[in-house]
Formats: sequence, structure tokens, C-alpha cells
Amino acid sequence: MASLTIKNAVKRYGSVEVLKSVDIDLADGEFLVLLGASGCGKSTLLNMIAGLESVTEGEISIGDRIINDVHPKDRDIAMVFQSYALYPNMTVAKNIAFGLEMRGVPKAERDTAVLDVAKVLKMDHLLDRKPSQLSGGQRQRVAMGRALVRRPEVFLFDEPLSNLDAKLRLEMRTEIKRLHKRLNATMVYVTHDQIEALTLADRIAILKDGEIQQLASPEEIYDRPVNMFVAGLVGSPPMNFIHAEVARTDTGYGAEITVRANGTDNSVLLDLTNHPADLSGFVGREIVIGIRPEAITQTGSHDGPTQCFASEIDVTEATGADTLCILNWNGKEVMARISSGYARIIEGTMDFSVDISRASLFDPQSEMRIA
Amino acid sequence: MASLTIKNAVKRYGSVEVLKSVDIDLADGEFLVLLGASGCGKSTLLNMIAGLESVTEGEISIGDRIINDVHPKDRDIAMVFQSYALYPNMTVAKNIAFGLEMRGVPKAERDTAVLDVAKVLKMDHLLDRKPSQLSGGQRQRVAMGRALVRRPEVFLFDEPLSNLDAKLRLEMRTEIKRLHKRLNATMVYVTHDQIEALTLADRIAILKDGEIQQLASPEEIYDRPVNMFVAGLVGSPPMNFIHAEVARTDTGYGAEITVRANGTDNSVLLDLTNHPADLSGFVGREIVIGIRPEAITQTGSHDGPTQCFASEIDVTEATGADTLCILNWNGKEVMARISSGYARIIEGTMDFSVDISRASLFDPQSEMRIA
Amino acid sequence: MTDRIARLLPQIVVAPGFAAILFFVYGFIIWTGYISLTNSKMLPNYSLIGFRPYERLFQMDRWSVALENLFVFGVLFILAAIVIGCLLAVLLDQKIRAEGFIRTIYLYPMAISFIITGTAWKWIMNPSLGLETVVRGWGWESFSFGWTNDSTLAVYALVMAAVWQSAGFVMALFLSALRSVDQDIIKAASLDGASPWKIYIRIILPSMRPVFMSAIVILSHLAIKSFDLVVALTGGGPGYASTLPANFMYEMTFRRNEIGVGAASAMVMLATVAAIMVPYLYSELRGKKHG
Amino acid sequence: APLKADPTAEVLHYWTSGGEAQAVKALQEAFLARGGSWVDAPVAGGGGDAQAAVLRARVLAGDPPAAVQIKGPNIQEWADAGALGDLSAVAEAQNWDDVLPAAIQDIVKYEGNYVAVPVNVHRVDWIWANPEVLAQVGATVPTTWDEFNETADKLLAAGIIPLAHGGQPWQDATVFETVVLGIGGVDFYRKALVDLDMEALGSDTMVAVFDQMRKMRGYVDPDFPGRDWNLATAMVMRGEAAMQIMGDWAKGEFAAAGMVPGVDYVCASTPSDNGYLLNSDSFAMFNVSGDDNVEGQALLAELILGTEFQETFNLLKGSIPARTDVPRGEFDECAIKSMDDMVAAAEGDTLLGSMAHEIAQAGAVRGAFIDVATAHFNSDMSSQDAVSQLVDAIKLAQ
Amino acid sequence: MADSASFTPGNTGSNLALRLALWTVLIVFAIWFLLPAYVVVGTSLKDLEEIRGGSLLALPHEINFSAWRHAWSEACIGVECSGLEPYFWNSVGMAIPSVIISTLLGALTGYALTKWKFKGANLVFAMILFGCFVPFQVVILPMAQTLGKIGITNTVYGLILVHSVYGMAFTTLFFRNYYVTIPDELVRAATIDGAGFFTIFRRIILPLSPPIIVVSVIWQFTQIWNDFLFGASFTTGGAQPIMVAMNNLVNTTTGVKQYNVDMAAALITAAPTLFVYIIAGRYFVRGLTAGSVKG
Ligand SMILES: Nc1ncnc2c1ncn2[C@@H]1O[C@H](COP(=O)(O)OP(=O)(O)OP(=O)(O)O)[C@@H](O)[C@H]1O
Ligand SMILES: Nc1ncnc2c1ncn2[C@@H]1O[C@H](COP(=O)(O)OP(=O)(O)OP(=O)(O)O)[C@@H](O)[C@H]1O
Ligand SMILES: [Mg+2]
Ligand SMILES: [Mg+2]
Repeated sequence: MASLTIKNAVKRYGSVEVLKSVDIDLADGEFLVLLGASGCGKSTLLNMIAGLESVTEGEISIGDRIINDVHPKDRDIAMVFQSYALYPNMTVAKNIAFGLEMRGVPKAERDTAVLDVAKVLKMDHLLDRKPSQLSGGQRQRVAMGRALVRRPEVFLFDEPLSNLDAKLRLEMRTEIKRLHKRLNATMVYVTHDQIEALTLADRIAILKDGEIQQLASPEEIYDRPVNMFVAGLVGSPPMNFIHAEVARTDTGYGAEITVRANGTDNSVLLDLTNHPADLSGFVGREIVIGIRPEAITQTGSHDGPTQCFASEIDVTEATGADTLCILNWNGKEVMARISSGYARIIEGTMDFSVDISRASLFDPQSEMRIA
Repeated sequence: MASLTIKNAVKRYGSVEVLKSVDIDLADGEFLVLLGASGCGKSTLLNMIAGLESVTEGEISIGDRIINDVHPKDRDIAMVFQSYALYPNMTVAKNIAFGLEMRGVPKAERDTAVLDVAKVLKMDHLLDRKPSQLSGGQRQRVAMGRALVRRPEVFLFDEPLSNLDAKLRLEMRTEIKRLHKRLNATMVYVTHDQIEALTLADRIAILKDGEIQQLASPEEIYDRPVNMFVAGLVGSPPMNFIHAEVARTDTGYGAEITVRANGTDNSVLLDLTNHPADLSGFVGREIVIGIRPEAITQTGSHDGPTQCFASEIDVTEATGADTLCILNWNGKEVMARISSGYARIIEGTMDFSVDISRASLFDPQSEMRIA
Repeated sequence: MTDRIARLLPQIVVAPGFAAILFFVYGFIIWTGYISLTNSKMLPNYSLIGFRPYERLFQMDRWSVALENLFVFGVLFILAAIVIGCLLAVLLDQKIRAEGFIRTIYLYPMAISFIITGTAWKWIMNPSLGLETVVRGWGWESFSFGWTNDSTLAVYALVMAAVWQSAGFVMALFLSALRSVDQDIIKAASLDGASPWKIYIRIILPSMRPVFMSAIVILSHLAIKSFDLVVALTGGGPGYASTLPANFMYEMTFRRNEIGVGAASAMVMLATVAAIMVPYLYSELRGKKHG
Repeated sequence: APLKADPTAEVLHYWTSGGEAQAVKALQEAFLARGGSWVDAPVAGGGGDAQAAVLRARVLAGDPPAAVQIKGPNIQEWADAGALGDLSAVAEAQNWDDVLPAAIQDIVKYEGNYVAVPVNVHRVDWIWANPEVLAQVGATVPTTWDEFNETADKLLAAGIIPLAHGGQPWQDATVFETVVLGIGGVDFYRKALVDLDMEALGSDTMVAVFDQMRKMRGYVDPDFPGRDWNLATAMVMRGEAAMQIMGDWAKGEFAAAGMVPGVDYVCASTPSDNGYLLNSDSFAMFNVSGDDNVEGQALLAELILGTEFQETFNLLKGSIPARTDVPRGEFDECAIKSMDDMVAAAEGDTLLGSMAHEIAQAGAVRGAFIDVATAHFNSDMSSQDAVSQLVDAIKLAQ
Repeated sequence: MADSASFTPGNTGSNLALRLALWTVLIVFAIWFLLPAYVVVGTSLKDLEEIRGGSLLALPHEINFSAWRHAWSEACIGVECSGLEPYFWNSVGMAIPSVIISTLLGALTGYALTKWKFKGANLVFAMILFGCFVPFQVVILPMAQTLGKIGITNTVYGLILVHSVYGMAFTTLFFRNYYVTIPDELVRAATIDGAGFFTIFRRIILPLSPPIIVVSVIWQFTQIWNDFLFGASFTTGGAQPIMVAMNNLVNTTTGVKQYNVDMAAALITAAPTLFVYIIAGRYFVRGLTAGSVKG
């Protein structure tokens, strides 16, 4: 049993409340990602789980055991740090073995364990090196090895990839994912990179100023963000927010926006009829329509019910596979994503298909999702 | 006139040849990106243009003027550094004005110039702060301001965004692009982030070990990389390289690969007939087929001539808009990119459409593109 | 229980050292403060008489001279050591061949006690024995270097010897700081059109404020503690023209059976130190919560 | 009962230079010869400057040395602080009352009991002269201050340094007190420097004293500051300078260099009306515990005041014995003159304690005198200013 | 390196003049720094005859080590004519334990204050730091009383105690500023690995400390070896450290001042610290970079 339960956890430094009543319940083997901007309290929460910071209020338990007052070393937890925190004076092998040594595991046993882990991480040829002689990716792997070798019930990762370059980050991400599958251990992973969060997590907890905004699966978070903060945080390029007034139409609801095309501003009615949200209370009021760039694309590529209209492209940005187009709707920038083949041909005005069923609608006052 | 010509430039440190005969010819107002791995000589080249490093051999000219022996300050060049290199003891305003002051511009004039630039960069409210009181993005903007205020003929950027987080990087990237459009100055931009290179450049020069591998437009580089190095460097996730033997088929050429599907390895013939490359000399020999992940996708989304077959998905990674699938071809990992709607439904084996016309073919010996 | 101890271990480890400091520094300061309010003469005496020792202290010409000297000595010594140390650091930073060798030459006086420093310079400054005779022997008849023998110059002799001893250390401090300056800043300034000289004056040196602070703190501690150097170089003379407060304190306490006045002068010295140090420490430590 | 321990004595002294060191050595040898165990604790420098700190530290630590070289009113003050032991037993056994002059007894007795042992008597108001050098300008040792100035001017004109001097405060004060004695006379000296009579201190006579000091300053070479006294003596020996005003410990230096009084150098009292400035070294015996230490103290006291030691020691040191019954045979003419003068001065009531050497005054008051004397000597302060400073400083120090 | 020469690829002419000026200044200062050393070494190698006859700055006619031998093993200090040798060993016996104790104390305190920040850690540090600035003359009397109470007056233990306590202020400063630059995550990782306070110190922190240990040891050794006041005040006679003995020796003259012996004595006294600086000076500068600069 290695479920992890955080009940009502609060952390205060003096009078500053860094975490405000956090509730998280993780099943055994679940992979939770904590996502949030810098300074929102991610590391603090992780440190509280690890026992490196005291819990001001509330309870943290692993399995059935409340661990608030248990010493870090007795919590059966391993942690991987952003800076890796490798012991610079020890070889790789010693680094990995240190935790076992401290727990009094005999040398022979330690050696086999280290070798096993090193093989899994494909670094058995590096065991005699010092951390300073390793590349970034290799260091990262040693840090993982140090955590793995102890076979703890819970793994904690504090932005373990943020010091790597893009390519390596991609590789290590896949490796961590694979590891999780193999070990099936409970993992809590801190990042402020939303791609990492989306690709790795079973569930994502989005933190803002010490409060959980949403705790859900990546799909849920991506497709149905509970508020504009979550919507804006997740997704790259970020979701477009379009302010428009809801009007009743023949078939249901619609929202009128102006779209610049061929040099003039045209009025377009976005059809919200098929949208699952209940808009009855919003007629005549402004709402925020959140549309992700990939939901605005070249015609003929959507599956669902779409709406097509022409829009002028201000700037294009080819990112390789896709091309981002900046459009002008309601006098503001709106980003669309089209497949690269198109961008190279078309400049000026072209037709876009918009999948409004995948849009998120928000109340501009509360910034909360309209269900 | 502010064209920039580099003829046969060589740089040696003692006996180490860091740059080997580099030739670049930039038109006035062009935006060149130098892309390459760490240590390939990007900064060295930039420093040589700036006059911060001497030129061992060859010639560098701005317009018609050979500037090899011109002092940096007289080259009419501005540079933005990775670390921003703001003067920590001066306020933002002083930082921006310093270059003008050193050139003897009178105070009143300086002040207007600084204010103008600050307004353009939306930081006129920050002028009295010290760099230590600024956020990363703001610092970056100050660094830009310092370069802008002097209205030089050539701008040099040495990885100006690499210290920013993903979101800010995106923003600043757009800003630089817009600036370039507005100023229409000649710019040389160093990065090792290929997305930056692709989105910003008019032309990209790809450097490896002090040699230019390819100097071409982003499209050219992305679609028609001259060798496997370039192909592997540009594009994220990177291009898949599939080794296969060319065979003559009824209609032209083909290459047989094994594809794992429904638990068994099936043989699939990739049809190379429509591929523009001349394969006559390669029949019976192994070639490398480079296919980008986005060219392997769900059926029904390609425009061109495609080929469809079933393949088993090992792992999926949802990155939000898209889902990456790892397939097993020829016993190796191959990455495919499908639209997110699919990934959430399908696990196991599904049909993929492969656009082989967009593939790049390479000679495995020379690693060069087969034309 | 063991957990409790484990949690308190940092405090427990710091405790003995801190207790020692509390006793040997603060306890002694309090003791001295107390004694400075008594009529202690030959030996400490514990009956209070109020601020009389301070009144007497400030009526003594010798004390005014000592304070004045401390001011002159302190300011000149700190300034000169920083200017010279800084200059040498900048010069040594110009990719000098044999840098290590020259650096050692500049640094070695740090190793030598003030007693030896003072004695050596005393010999050199001795007009009939030292440099003066030599230079005059070369034909420069008006050359004069007998600073120790001139009431008005003696304190400058102290400054010179003290600078001789400490400038190398300051140089080392600055050199190591120069080495950690971001190279891009220098490049940027050079592109901005600043000459190397301007780059140092306008950019590099101003950005090394923390090092200046460290240097000033270390040098002022040397200045205030200067005692041996005076004894060895000038003996406080001619007359008492070059005494410093530390020498005054010693003279009063041990030679003149005026322990009360000596203690009062010590308290004034400590107050001076505190006036410099407390604001510095406060500003240094306040911003370093995450230290 | 404990076994009779070896007598042990730790001796704290600052006799590290020249004849002094040899003299202590003699004492040590005598002590060792009597089965004692000698712990030497020399603290060199500045007439006991450094020693003062050590002594206080040791007393405060409760571990004073057995015998400490201190003198004058300091003895009284230490005794007053209860730090000194009682030597009555030895004194009685050795009849010290009979053999010591009254002036000396006053110094080493506290409340009628001996607490210290006098070693010697030094005369301070001496002129040491190099006769050859004086002869070069046709002069002899001056007997009045006017004559002194005349001779000095002549020497100066001849390019000879008239006065060898070391610019240390106590040396400045030594010259100062001989000038006070010479210009002001015995009574003035007593009033001003012993009784601290404010009127005398502020009088015109004192102005005249400082005027003479200003002249003396002109007779000194420019290198004098910080010079040790024995180096000044050496200047006279080598003929670089004509005269030195210094106590008779200077003679030890001449003797050590093998020079003969009356031939290689001459000694004369500084000009005055039969005044005699007395300086006497002594060992104060501190309260010690342990039989061995007490024994050691007694043995040391006995030895120090023994005629044999008094003779050898003072021959080496240049001083004259503290006790009056030592055979004069071995002593040179300077010493004999000193002995005669002392007897005469004692009879004529012109025997005075030296201020500069902590016999007339100690501690703060002496410090105040020295401060003003040295400040005046080393600057261009006017005599008038010096006098008013002197008055203020003495008031402040009392 | 803040090298400015490479900014001017051309202009080699004025460069040469600049270089010349630069070397001139460097050499003038080098002469100034070396002058006392030259005088002391030169004089110590002359015999008395030559000193009297020649100038202070003249080279010795012939190298003559007799003054050194005399100062080391024959010269009289007070009535004992043992030379400096026994006092040298006194100093060694005092300096080594004091350096070790104060360095260790400073390291532990610095470690606890930075890596296990408890409430008031900064105040504790500030208060310890103030100890650097107490003029030693001030503490002599109360220290004497204290040493007397403890019963270690006039022993080497007393000096070791004194130097350890007042040295600790400096060593704590050094170590604290150095440890601030070591990431806290290292300690956290080790804590999770199951290591305790001392294990982390011994296994993780101490192995990272050589640069600052070098600084601390050099600094402390120099300070302690060169101390005169404490040595003179709290010891007498045969227990005195060499700095006091050297002072006594220089002041012990018989007739003619033996400058050569005095200078040799000064050199012998300074030799260990000089040796340490010259050998380890490079590490000193390096360690400074790592540590106290950021103070
Ligand atoms: N010891 C402390 N005392 C006071 N405030 C603290 C302390 N430690 C952290 N904080 C504050 O708590 C907040 C949360 O810090 P935390 O390190 O958990 O952020 P984070 O989400 O991990 O940020 P990052 O992404 O930058 O690592 C921050 O605002 C920080 O300033
Ligand atoms: N002064 C020098 N002496 C010798 N080699 C040098 C010197 N400066 C740079 N090099 C070498 O030149 C090569 C190119 O360096 P450069 O800084 O131009 O790389 P870069 O492409 O900018 O790398 P990065 O992306 O890490 O900034 C590197 O291998 C570097 O080690
Ligand atoms: Mg964090
Ligand atoms: Mg670079």
C-alpha cells in the first residue's frame, strides 16, 4: 500500500500563508504532476511530503500511516531534485549507494543493487566517474538512480528536467514515463512545463498562490479547464480568449465577433448551439470564448461540426510541422495553427475552420468555466 | 547599405581551428539565424562580426567596408547577449543610454532616444529600476533596448532567449520578429533552439564543428535537409530515420520494412516511386529514409499521395494539441504524430497514413541527401 | 526523544561556540563597560563612580591625539589600501605573464606580523641607516624619508607600513572578484564604445560593491586593532604623536594604573566599531533569508 | 608535613639588555649555586611597558610570579592592593634596617614592613661624555647649563652631535627632570615634581625649564625618535656624539665595550646645586603559595641584598649598591662619585626621587609629566603652552 | 579575465606603450613590496663589520649564515641563551591545536548556521561576527581572570583557548559564507537518504570544503603565529611563543646592536607563515573567491 493522502495541508512561514488547505488523494501507483508558476508553492508541498519542511496544519499520510512527524529517512520516500543534488565528492556508484549505506545495507548487497539500477539506466560504464565528469543527461540519470535504488513507495521529483536542453528533456521524459510503467510506484512530479505535465501525468494538480485550481486528468485539464487561469496555463501556444456577447439565435445561441478579412472588419456569428454549456443565463451578457489555436485551422481537417469563415493572416510563424498564424478577431490577436503545407502557399486572407464544440466558455467576472 | 559579407572566415585558437572557412552573404535587412549544437562556434562567429574576437583569416565586411581591423565601437553593430550583460550598477535608463553617452550624444538627445525606445518596448515605467529589480523578461527587454537605441546597421543576438521560460520565450520571439519587420535591419541571431530558428529566420545557417552544413531558408532546411545531421537537428520531435534496402518494383522503387501490428511483425513495402529522388543508383543498397513524425499520422488527414497501413502503438504521449505515438518499425522506435482526438480513443493497433513524398532519403555512408 | 535531540542538534552544535563567544566577547565587553564606570586604578575595582572616567578620558590630550590619529590613519589606510589593491588587481588582470609570481610578491606581506613589518620599515625609514642615506648617496641630496621622526609625518609612516602589509590582500580580494565578472558585460560595454579604462571605471568597479564592502570591513577591523605596528614602528612617537586608541588603552590600563580610563577608552573604541559594523551586518543579513 | 622543597623562584624582569642581562645572570648563578631553581621570565621592551601587562594578567589570574622587578610608588600601590608578601623575617635576620639608607627604606617598605628588596641605586642626573670629542672644540664637561649650551653650540658648529639622545618618552622625561633640577633647583624640583605644587608647576621657572628643553632639542640629531638609549650611548662611545644625559646604567654599556671611565669616557653629574636624582631597582615579592616558592623568595631576598651579590651585580650594571656597607674597592670612579654624592645629598637633603623613573611619581601622574615633556620636545609648542598643559594634565591625573 | 587588449585588434603601437606603462607600475610596486624583505634578508646575511661599514641596501659581500645559526640556537633571550629554537616549538605546539580547533568549530558552526537554519541563526551569526572586531587589548584583564579561574594561566592551553575562541569568529565567517554557496538541496537529498547532521557534515560537506579550509587555516595560522599580545600577556619565560621571544631577543643587546642576528631572528620567526603563503597562496586567492568575497 503506498497511497498518498494530503488532507487540508497548510504551510505558513510566519504570517505568510504559502499553502492554503491543499487536499490531494493519490492511489497506489498513480503519477501526479504539480503544475504551477514559479513561487506558487510546488516545492514547498513536495518538501512537506518528503518531511523536509514541517506541516503547519493538516495531515499527510502514506498508506494508513500519518507521517507528519516521521523523520524524512523513515518515510520511505525518494526525491529527485532540479539541480540533481549529486554528492560532488563521491563517484556515481557511491552516490547511488549512499542511501543504502545510511540504512545499513551490507556492502555486497549494495553493490549488486547499484549495478542493477545502473544497468536499468544504462550507465553501468559510468559508475566510477565523479558527477563533474558527467553530462547533464547523465547526471540526471544518476539522480534517478539514487532514487530508484532504494525502491521506495513514493517518488518525488522537483523539476528534474528543467536544467536539460530541449532534446534531452524529451528523451528523459520518455524514460521517466517508461520507468513509472515498470515500477508502478506512486510518483509526485513538480514542473512548470505544461508539456511535461500533460505527457507524464495520470492526474495533474494545478497550483496558484498555494491553492489547487484543478486536480484532474490531463485530458480533462486540457479540454475542460475549470477556469481561465488553468486554460491559459496549459497549452502551447496558449488558448485564445475571445470576448463576445451571447445572443439567442434561431437554433439556439450565438456570439457575434468581428473578423478582419481582405482588409475590412466583417461580422461573424459564432454558433454556440451545439456547445454543451448551458448558456440560458448568459443571453445578452458577455462571455469569454476560449479556443485553442489548433481548433482554428485550415478547412477540411476537422472531424466534428465546424464553422468556416475567411480571416486575414497578420504574421505567420513556421515551427516546422505546423505553422502558427496570427489573425485579427475583435481587434485582438488570435492564434491559429495550420499544417505547414498550407502556410507556405497562402498569404493574406484564407478560410479557416473553427471547431467551436471544443471551445471552453468562461464567465468574465468569476473567470470560471460555464458548465 | 548594411549588407554583411563574410568571406572565407577562419578562426584559430592556437592550433585549434574553431571556424573553418565560413562564407555567408547577407542582404540588407535579412534575418540570419546561426543554429548549431553547443561548442560549434556560433558565438565565436558572432564575436568576430562584432569585433570582439580577431579574424584569423578571411574578410568580414559591412556594406562595402572591410571591417576586420575596425574597432568594435566603430562597426555600427549592436549585440544582445544571452546573459543580457546589463550593467548591474546602472539603472535601466542609464543602461540604455550608456552607448550613446560613450559616443558623445548630448544628454537631452539621449533622454528622448531612451524614452522612445522604452515606449516601443513597453518599459517606460521601469526606467529607474536597477537590473536586479527586473524579471527575466524585463531584463531581456532592456538588453534589446540597449541595442535598439543606437539604431545600428547590424544587430547581433547571442542566444538572447535561452534564459527565459517557455512562455516568455514565445512572447519575446514574436516581439523580435515584429521588431525586425519594423526596423528592417540586418540581424544575425544565434540559437540552438530549432523552433526559434525556424520561426525567426529568413535564412538559417547550420553549423557543425565550425563548418556551415546548410545555409538556406527555413522551409528548405526543414523539408530538404542536405544531410542527416541537419535533418536530425531540425524538427521536434526529431525526424525518424529508417534503414531499408531499395528494391525495384513494378511502378518504380520501393523499400521493405517490418512493422509491428497486432503483436506480430508484418512486412510493408514503402512505395518510393513518387519520390523526387533519383534512386537508380541505389537499387539493392541500403538507404536511410527520413520521415518526420507529422508525416506519419491518422488516416484521412493528408493531402498528398499517401500510403496506409496498420501499426501498433507502444506508448502514447499527449502533448495537448497532438499526441505522439511510438511505433515499432524495423525493430526500432518510430514516432508518429496524430491529432489529439484520436489518441484518447485508440490504444493498441491503428491505421496510419504515411506521406512518403515528404520524406528525405540519405546515403547511409556519406549521410548526404540523395537528390 | 532521540528525534528531539536530532532536531535540536544544530542548536546544540552551535551552542558551545556561541556560548564561548557570548562569554569571551560580550561578557568581557560588559565587564569592561562596568569597569569603565569605576575608579579602577592598579587593579579592577568594582565600586561605581559614574561617568567620571569618560570625562577624564575626553580631557586628555593624548586621547584626542589618538582619536584624531585613528581617523586620519583609518581613512587614509583604508583608502590607500583599496586604491592600491584595486589598481594592482586591475593591472594584474591584463593577462600578465608571471602573474602568479607577482601576485605572491604582493601578497606575502600578509604573512608577516606587524612587529616585523614595523621593525623593517623602522630601519628603512631611519634617516641615517635607511633609504634616505642611500638615495642621497645616489646624488639626490634633498631626498627625505624620515617620516617616523617627524611628529606630523609619523602617522603617515604608519599608514604606509599598514598599506604595505594589507594592499596585497585587498588586491587578492579584488582580483578574485574581477575574475568572476560576467565577460559579456565587458563585451557589451566595449561594443557600446567604452574604452577599457572607462569599462573599469564605469562598469566593472561599480558593480563590485560587495567586495568594496568586504574590503572596508576587513580593513577597518585592522585599523581599529592596530597596536603592534605602532609599537614596533614609531613606539607611538615622536612624543605621542602617532599613538592610536589601542595603544592609548594599553598605556592607561597597564602603565598608568588607570584601568577605569582604559576601560572607558575601550568602550569608545567598541562603540566606533559597532557604529560601522551593525548597519553593515544588518543590511548584509537582512536580504539573505534564503541565504 | 611536606618535604622541604627546593627553593623555586619565578623572576619577572625586563633586564634584557647589555650589562643588565649580565647582572641578572649573576643573580641567577648565585641562586642556582644555593640549590635554587630559577624560572626566568624576561619581558623585554620599553622600561617595563610590556611587563606591566603581564604582571597584571598574572596577578588577576591569581598566579603571580615570585619576584617582580618593580619600583617606586608602584611597590606601595601593589602592597596596598594586598598583592605583596612580607619579608620581615629575612629583613630582620639580615639587619636590613641597618644597612639600607633611609631613602631606600621608604621605597621598599609598606606600613613598616619590607615588601620588596632593593637591588641598587642608580643616579639619573649624569652626563656621559666622550672627552676626545669635547677636546676637539676645546671643551670639557659643562658644569652649568649656560656652559652646556655654549659647548653644545660649539660642537654643533663643528659638525658634531652635541647630545646623543633616544626619542622615547621616558628618555625625553629623563632629560626633562635633570633640566628641572638644574634650572629650578632642588626645592623647585621637590615642589613641582614630588609634591605637585600647582604654583610651582605653573611658574615662570617652569617656563624657563621648557625654554632650555627647546634648546636641548636643537642639540639632538634628527634621527633620534624611537632610538634605544643604549644606541645613543654607543654614539658617544664611537665619538659620533659628545654627550648623553642618562642614568648610570649607561656605564654598563661602556663597561661591556671595555672602556675605562676617566680615560675613554667621563661621567659628571648634570649641572645642579648638589642635587641627586635617585632611581632604585627592586624586586617586589608577591604573595605566592607553596613552600618551594616561599623558600625561593626568601633565598632570593637574602641573595639580592647580600654584600657579595650587591657588589658583583652593581659592578656589572653600573649602579651602586643599595646597602652602604659594600666594599668600594672594585668600583670605578663614577660609582665612587655616585656613592659620595649620595651620602652628601642625603645629608644636605638634596636627595630626590626620579620622576622619569617612577620613584617620585608613578602611573598616571608620571604619565602626565612624560606626555607633556615629550609632546613639547617633539613639537614646536611654546614653553608657555607647555606649562599650561602641564598644569592641566597633572590636575587631571591626580 | 577582464582583458582589454583584445578589444583593439589594431593599434598595436599604443598597445606597446600601454604594456610598458603597465609593467612599470607593476614592477615599481613589486620593488616597494620587496624592499623590506630585501633589507631584512640582506642584512641577516652580512656580518656586523659589513653592516656598520656599508649601506642598508647594499648586497652582502659574501653570504654568511652565522647570524641565522646564532639566532636559532645561541642568542640570549633574557638569561637563557638557547636561541629561538625552543620558542619555535612552543609556537608550533600552540598554533597547530588552535588552528585545528578554531577551524573545526568554525566549520561546524558555519554548517549549522547555513544548512540547518534555525530561528535566530542570523542573529547568532552576526553576534559571532562581531567578535572579529574586539581589540585584543580590551580582553586581556578579564581573560587573565578567567584563565586564572580555570587554572590554565601561563600554559599553552590558555593560549589555545584564547586563540580558538577569537579565531572562531573569523573561521565562522569564512565557512558560513562558503557554505551559503553550497546548494541546500544537497543536504536535503542526504537527509532523505537517511544521513543525520554529523554524517552529512562528515560525508558531504567536509569533502567539499578544502578551498575554504585552506583559507581558514592560512588565516588562522598567520594570526596565531603572529600574535604578540596574548603570548606576552598570558605566558612567561620558557612557555612563550616565538613572536615574544623574538621581541625579547631583538631587545636583548649587548653593547652593539647585532642587526644581522635581529633580522635573522625576524626571518626565522616569519618563516612558517611565509612558507604557508608562498606555497598555498594560490589556493588562498581561489578560496577567497569561493568564500569571503560574497560576505
Ligand atoms: N523559508 C521561507 N520563508 C518565507 N517564505 C518562503 C520560504 N520558503 C519559500 N517561501 C515562499 O513560498 C513560496 C513558495 O515557494 P516554493 O519554493 O514552493 O515555490 P515553487 O512553486 O517551487 O517555485 P519554483 O517554480 O520557482 O521552484 C514562494 O513565494 C517563496 O517565496
Ligand atoms: N579562447 C579560446 N581558446 C580556445 N578555444 C576556445 C576559446 N574560446 C572558445 N573556444 C572553443 O571554440 C569552440 C566554439 O566556441 P563557441 O563559444 O563559439 O561555441 P558556441 O557555438 O557559441 O556554443 P554555445 O552554444 O555553448 O554557446 C568551443 O569548442 C570552445 O571550446
Ligand atoms: Mg521549486
Ligand atoms: Mg555561445
